[in-house]
Amino acid sequence: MPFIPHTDEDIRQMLAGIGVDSINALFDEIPADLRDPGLPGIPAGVTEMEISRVMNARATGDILGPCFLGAGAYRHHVPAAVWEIATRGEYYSAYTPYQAEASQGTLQLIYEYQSMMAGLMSMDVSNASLYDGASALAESVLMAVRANRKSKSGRILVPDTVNPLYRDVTRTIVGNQGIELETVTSNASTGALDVATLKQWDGEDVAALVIQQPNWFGRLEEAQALTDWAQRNGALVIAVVNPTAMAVLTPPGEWGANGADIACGEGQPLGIPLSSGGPYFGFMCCRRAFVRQMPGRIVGRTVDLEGRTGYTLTLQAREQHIRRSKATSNICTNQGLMVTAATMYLALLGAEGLERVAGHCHANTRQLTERLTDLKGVSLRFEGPYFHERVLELDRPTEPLCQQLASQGVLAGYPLGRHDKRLSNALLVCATETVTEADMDRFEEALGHALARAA
Amino acid sequence: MPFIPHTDEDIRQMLAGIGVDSINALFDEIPADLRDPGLPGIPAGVTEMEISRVMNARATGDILGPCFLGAGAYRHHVPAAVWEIATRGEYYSAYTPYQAEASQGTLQLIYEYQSMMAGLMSMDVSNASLYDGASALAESVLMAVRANRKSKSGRILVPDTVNPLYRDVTRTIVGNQGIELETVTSNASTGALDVATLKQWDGEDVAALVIQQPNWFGRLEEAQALTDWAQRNGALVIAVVNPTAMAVLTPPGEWGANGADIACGEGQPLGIPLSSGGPYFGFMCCRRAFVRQMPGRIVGRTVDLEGRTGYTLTLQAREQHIRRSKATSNICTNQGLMVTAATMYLALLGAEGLERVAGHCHANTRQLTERLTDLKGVSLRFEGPYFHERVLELDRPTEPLCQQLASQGVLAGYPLGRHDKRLSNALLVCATETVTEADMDRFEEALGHALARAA
Amino acid sequence: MSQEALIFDLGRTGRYARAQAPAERADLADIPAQFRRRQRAVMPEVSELQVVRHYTRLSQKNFSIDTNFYPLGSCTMKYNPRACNSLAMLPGLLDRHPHAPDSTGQGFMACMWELQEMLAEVTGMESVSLAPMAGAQGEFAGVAMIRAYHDARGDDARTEIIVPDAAHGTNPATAVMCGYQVREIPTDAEGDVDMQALREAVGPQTAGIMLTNPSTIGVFERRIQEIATVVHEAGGLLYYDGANLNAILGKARPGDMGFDVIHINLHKTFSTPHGGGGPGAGALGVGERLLAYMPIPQVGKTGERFHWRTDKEIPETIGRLSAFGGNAGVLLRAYVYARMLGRDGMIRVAEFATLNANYLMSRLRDEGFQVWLPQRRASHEFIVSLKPEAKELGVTAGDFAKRLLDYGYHAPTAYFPLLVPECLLIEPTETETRDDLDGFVQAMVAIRDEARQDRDFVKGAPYNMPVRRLDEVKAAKELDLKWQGEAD
Amino acid sequence: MSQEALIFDLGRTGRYARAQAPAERADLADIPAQFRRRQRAVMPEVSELQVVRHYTRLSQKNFSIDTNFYPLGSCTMKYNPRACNSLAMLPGLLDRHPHAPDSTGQGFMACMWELQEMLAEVTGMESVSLAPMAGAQGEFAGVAMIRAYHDARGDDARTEIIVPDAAHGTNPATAVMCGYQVREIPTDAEGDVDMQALREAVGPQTAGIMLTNPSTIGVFERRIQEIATVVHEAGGLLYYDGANLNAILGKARPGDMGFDVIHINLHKTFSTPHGGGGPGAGALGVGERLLAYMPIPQVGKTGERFHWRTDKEIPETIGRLSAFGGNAGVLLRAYVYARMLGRDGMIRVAEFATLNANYLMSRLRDEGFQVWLPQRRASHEFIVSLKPEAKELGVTAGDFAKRLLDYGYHAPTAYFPLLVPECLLIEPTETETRDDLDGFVQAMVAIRDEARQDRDFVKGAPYNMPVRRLDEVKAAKELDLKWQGEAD
Ligand SMILES: Cc1ncc(COP(=O)(O)O)c(C=O)c1O
Ligand SMILES: Cc1ncc(COP(=O)(O)O)c(C=O)c1O
Repeated sequence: MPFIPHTDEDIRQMLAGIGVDSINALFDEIPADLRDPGLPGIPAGVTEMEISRVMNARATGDILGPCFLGAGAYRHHVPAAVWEIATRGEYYSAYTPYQAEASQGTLQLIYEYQSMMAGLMSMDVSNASLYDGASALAESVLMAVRANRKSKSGRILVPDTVNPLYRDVTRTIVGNQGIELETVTSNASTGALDVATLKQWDGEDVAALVIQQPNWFGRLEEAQALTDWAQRNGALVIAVVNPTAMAVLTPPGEWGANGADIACGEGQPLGIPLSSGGPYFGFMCCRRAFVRQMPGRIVGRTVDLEGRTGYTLTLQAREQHIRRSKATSNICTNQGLMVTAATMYLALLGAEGLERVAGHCHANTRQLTERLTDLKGVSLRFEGPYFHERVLELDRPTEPLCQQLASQGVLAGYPLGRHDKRLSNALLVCATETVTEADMDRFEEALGHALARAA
Repeated sequence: MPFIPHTDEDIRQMLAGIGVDSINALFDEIPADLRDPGLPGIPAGVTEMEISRVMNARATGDILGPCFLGAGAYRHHVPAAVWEIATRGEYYSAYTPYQAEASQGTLQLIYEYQSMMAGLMSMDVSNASLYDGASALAESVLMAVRANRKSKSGRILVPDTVNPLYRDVTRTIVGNQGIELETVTSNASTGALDVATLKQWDGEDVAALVIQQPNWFGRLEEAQALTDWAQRNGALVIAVVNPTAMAVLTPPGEWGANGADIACGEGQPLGIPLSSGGPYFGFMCCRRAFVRQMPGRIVGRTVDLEGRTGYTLTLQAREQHIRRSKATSNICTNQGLMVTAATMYLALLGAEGLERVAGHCHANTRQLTERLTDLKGVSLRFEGPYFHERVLELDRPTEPLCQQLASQGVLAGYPLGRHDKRLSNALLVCATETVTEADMDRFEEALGHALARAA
Repeated sequence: MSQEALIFDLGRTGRYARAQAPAERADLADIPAQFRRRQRAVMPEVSELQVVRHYTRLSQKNFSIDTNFYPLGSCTMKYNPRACNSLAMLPGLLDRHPHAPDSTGQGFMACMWELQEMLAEVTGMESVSLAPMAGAQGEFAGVAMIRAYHDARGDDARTEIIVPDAAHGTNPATAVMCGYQVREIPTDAEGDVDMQALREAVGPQTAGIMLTNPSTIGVFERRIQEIATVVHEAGGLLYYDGANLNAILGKARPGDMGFDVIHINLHKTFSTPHGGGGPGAGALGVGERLLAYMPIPQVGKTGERFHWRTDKEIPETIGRLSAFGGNAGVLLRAYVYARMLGRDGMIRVAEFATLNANYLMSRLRDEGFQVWLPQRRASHEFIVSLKPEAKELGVTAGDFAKRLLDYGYHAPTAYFPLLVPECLLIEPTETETRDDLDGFVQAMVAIRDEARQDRDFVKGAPYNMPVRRLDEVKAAKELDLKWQGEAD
Repeated sequence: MSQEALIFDLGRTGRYARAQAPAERADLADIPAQFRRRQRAVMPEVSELQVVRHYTRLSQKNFSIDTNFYPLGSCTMKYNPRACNSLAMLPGLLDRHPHAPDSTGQGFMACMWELQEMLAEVTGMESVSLAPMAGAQGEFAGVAMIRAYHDARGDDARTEIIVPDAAHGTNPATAVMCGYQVREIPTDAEGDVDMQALREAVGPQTAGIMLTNPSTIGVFERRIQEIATVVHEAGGLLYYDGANLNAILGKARPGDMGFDVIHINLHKTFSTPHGGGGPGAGALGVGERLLAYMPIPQVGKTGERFHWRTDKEIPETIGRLSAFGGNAGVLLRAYVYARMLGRDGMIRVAEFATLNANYLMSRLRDEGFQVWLPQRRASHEFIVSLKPEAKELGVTAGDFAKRLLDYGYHAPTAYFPLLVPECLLIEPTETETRDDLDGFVQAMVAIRDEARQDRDFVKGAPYNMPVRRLDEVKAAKELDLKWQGEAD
């Protein structure tokens, strides 16, 4: 019983206080045939020293070399201060700030987070997080259907330039509510949407259009024109964006004449470690008019009995613990600690720092792809503006190639054939600010060698 | 200027406030020929990301396999809680608790530390730490000379079973004050002192006798008889002990009829990582009668204006900042954070936990040496009671052998020939509670292979 | 404690933590101007020390397990072992890209696979998925699987999910997200499901029932096997909301009770931290009937190798719940915790959580507080109703809650479950000492004494917190949800 | 804030953190009874959560850089970058045994060697040793080397070390530890060493002089070159106490001033943490004359390989100062810090530390406080004398110090240096913002106003700390230095 403080004496006295002879007696309401299964399949407990040895061995097996993989999760520098402070017990081991007076630390921090996120997205309001980028898109779709009172169709246009994993998750989550996800096909030679393609929905009842910026192929979409088209047609615009990119790209709040209606995405690039895919956090911002349709927690500033500033959860009537079956979502526990870290990350970097990070990501990706396309058998699949990912076309299938390079310690990129057979020879590469010249040398050399062999 | 917050506007306004045009003007009192050396030899600054990459690479080069090295520093399990809490900013970035009211955290902790250390040593009082075990012995020698009012000789008996590095440090530190360190020779076949050897000093003026328990060879000294001999002869007894061992061995306060007068040693085994040799901490306890002769900081319990319990530095008149040239030592900064960690370590383990750790160290060492002495070419150099180190005698010089095993990832032990040519074939081995059967297998196999080859 | 300015108000134009970003700006001129941001984002402009100081100071304004007894009912606020954190944050684990080939992540995947196995054993379910990112997402996945099951059988008349009135809000909200209507059934006077009502509620329209057991009223549902029979016979399936699993860990298993699918809040029973609101993990346990619909991905094992099972292996899957495989870092913490507990430890968790709850309940009852359902055993939690105090003294459960903060205790869950008036749902957990429980009893008694002396004093609490009671109405009416540039 | 019981008082017989020790007791019967402990040690008996909670709560009772402005003169309380901590604690570095062969520690040793090189460059010394574990041990080593130098020349008439009256207490204490007598010389009205007195003090009995420059009075010793000449001509050597190096880092070098040996408090200028009292590191810089006597060990480089230089390479060494090579973990932090600063950063440290000090000095002077030596430039610190306030209002420097705590500012160093009455030695450091300096000025002004209104109120400070003013006399008279088993 590693974390149980009771001494034999405690147990005796407590049982006497309760008036039973044994702890087992406290379970006497459980039907006898259900009681005490024994758990033969669970191994015996180990000490912290023993599990440390196991974990150290397993962690070492996972150590990796240069990383050119992005596709929704990005290796960025995470300042040491971020996690040293985020894991302080007062943040780490607190619950959701239901008792506001005893949770001002977390509450003020979330208010600051909401301010930063709204600032970065140039949107009116932000919530306090959703699970991840993909589920945030799903929640955005549900929210758009609720918020778009004019639309009756529950029809959502989702371009094929939206991360296919996000599309999968959205389908899982909204599928049971009669919402229809309709695919918009991108231009196969640019890897981006043509505004003209949307003409086919002119005048039709569409609840919302999703726009991912930068898109799944790393390309920049014509967000301005797409937004204007959608809003002219009575559809809301749901932006799915990379937050690092927003330091240098037009933020959703400034798309088109009126700005996007909902902005969401994956918060991982903001100080969250890759950690095999989670925990990350989904962010969501919206127009002020829609705030009562927003899922998730929201913190507001107010005053106390003595007029001092304080912070509290607000608009709780949207949430499941108050509204139950009429809530905007079933979400309860969110990704609080990740937001704690992201808030510190953003505070450290500021606009200037984030612009520099974004700038180096772009410059490194440019340099990398220029170098790689000089190799025989490598070309650029899609031309046109990009942020920090680009698609290369190789002379052979990329899936086995990636396996091969991984065994040499290079994470070469994402094989796009996984989601589209026509892209079997395509590789999505990414170079963040963490990539060095030496890393690129290593990639170039390894790829060059691999391609020199017969396909 | 990575950690300087000033904006250009700040600088302008501050210079205007001071009434100078430039920052450089503030240095105008420095003679011109000394000013602005330029520092061509210092490399340009790097970002946190860049230095992280450097340090990660360098740290990886240092990763090591099983460790059978002790000889004054011991690999123990360090509970995760210890350093997660010790590195909280409030402990990590505070100064010495001069302003008691704003430092109650550190002060109460030190009071608790003093209580635990006194408890473990069974001594009256403890100070708040010295630099390390070796310098603590040096300070103990100085203290003994001050405290032993009856002795005029400044003569200290130091057995050759005391860690030779401690003897070196003591010589460095006390050498300039006319203190004489006289060597007591141990029994060459038992690796411990014979009480009879001390007869030669019967009736002579000796300020103190040093007793290390367990001694440099891992052997247990007859501390009881040695203490009685010394105190009968008017000499004080300075105990140098391993704190883990004191959980199961007779503590200095219970040596002989009256207990040791001063107990000191290396605190590293109590939750401090090996970290290439430091920072560790020296501990020191003494008889209550000698507390005013003790060097280093001491915390006392007292009350505040309202009668509430509080803690403060006390007996500061012993210290250099008050007493200057008449101080008990020049020590100022000590090893506070290490004591912070050790206090948590001791609180977690308690007497029961520490006894278990000590017990497993002993049992593992027993098992290891039984296994190794079964190998051809290996025997036990010294028989007799031991704690967690023992000396093996091999059929060839151990220095090159250790190098060889290290290159196979096994830290085989300490080659005693470094300090005594007669022990060139001797190896001091240690197995703490962290050593597993698999580690022992690996050691046995590697040593067996090495010895199978011609010497 | 002094007020802490907003991080924005500490800033000065042009300041940032210079060690944290590249030393120079990069050239972005090749991105056409139409795509580029015109106006710099509103963001703090502060130094690294300012950030460290600000967020260190803010942290001190929180109650947390690491600083306070935190008997928040239904939330299982027990000690989060520090090793779980440090081992999950080993550099080799932190730095692993989710798309990295399985071959590079065998160590990580071994942990996940073993965790699946242990959770299946301790819950009595056939198979476990670690995909859901919190309890509510586990509920979603479970109910979606129930729906997939009925759909697969062409049984599309099943439009209702039955939920007891004591249920947590996520249960009905989840049912709706899965396209179901919610049918509420009452709790009987003994705290069990009203069997009569249940029998009346079930029928061909019943897709399933969502149950928490022990329930949120803090008692074990004694007729659980009968309930299972009734629902199954009506063609419905049973969902187990595992928020209260801590109460019966190793003592009884949902799988044995007849549940078809369950979630486990690893951030409760398996002690991963709540992090001021998350992240959690809502591992799913699945019975025979629903195996075909498991969410993806799941870790599979072939020989000694681990791999991700996707829709190729689970073609009827309800699909993916997150872009990657769930909250891996949380799962690693749960794994470390589970390994440290081991078989005996898990059983003892339930035993001592139950011991602490029953002891605290008996102490409060002895002090004259009205325990809800005094004739029942408490599970790992129990309810005190302060209706008598509200009536006689005019102080509410909310007032007690606020005043407890002044005594250094986090308040229990107040006003939930909804069916008990003026209730406090109290869950001490197994990691607290008897002395701390006794201290809590003393505080409750002292507050009642205070209320007898001076009602308004208690109603004005808290006094020792960073702020006094906050104006929540103003917060909701005059929405102030972000910094707008003015000084605070 | 409530009082925190002693950890001992939280205990119950038989309790301990079970995850932290082997699951079973081992057999010790083979150790003869005469060597074995008879009675169990007095030790806390608490759970892991109790330890975490107790020490987390205690931590909140400290002021620290991470929570407060901390302008403690002579202590250089600047931001300790968090990366220095996390990078020094990488598992590969933490786990390295000090006796492990050099071949396994080349990465660590590379850091040490580069740190030696950088420190030599920035101080203008020939060679650097990282062995001393704090400033005072650096002093010891330096003066011991001076002694070794004279001894080697058979010059045994040199029995005195000259120390200015403004010197830190460690200076005279060190001289005595090295077997010297201390000769104190006065400071002149301008804050410089009294040259006349110096000339009178030097002679064949002079072993050397210990100087801090800038001095502890906060000004640069302008005639340092002349001092060097006087001392050297008398046959003495010059020791530089580097506690104030932050003031001139990269702007002027002790080696160029004529010093023969210096120490650098890496826990000040190179921002390694003070840790509530340590550990520090007192790296030594050594000039030509003393190279032969360097303490051991030191990192040497041959080709691309690093090794430890011992007495084999430095046969005349003064010897070893610690069992191993010094406070390696502290040195790693200093290395990371030095690399992040780089050349320009180091220079800017001095520039901005000086800017902040002079700005704060001018602001306080403008507010009517008596700045000591107003005609001089402040270095990185300066002195305010509250003698006028003590005389007119009856509040002392100590009273101001305590009341500042209530305002959230750690007090400056009070009553040091000894020669200035009612003094506060104020060192803001370069990492604080102008806004924080302005806040400090406001607090000083406010306290003076309070004193004018109600002297006793200020004399009763602090009010907002965990305790009120403590009875130090009682502490020293009725010594209570450890827990004796009674309840608190
Ligand atoms: C009974 C019950 N069910 C479900 C949930 C929802 O779990 P989560 O917050 O992890 O989404 C909770 C959490 O508070 C709960 O107490
Ligand atoms: C001027 C001066 N010299 C020497 C020292 C002693 O340094 P340390 O505390 O590192 O031993 C100090 C430390 O406060 C100091 O301020």
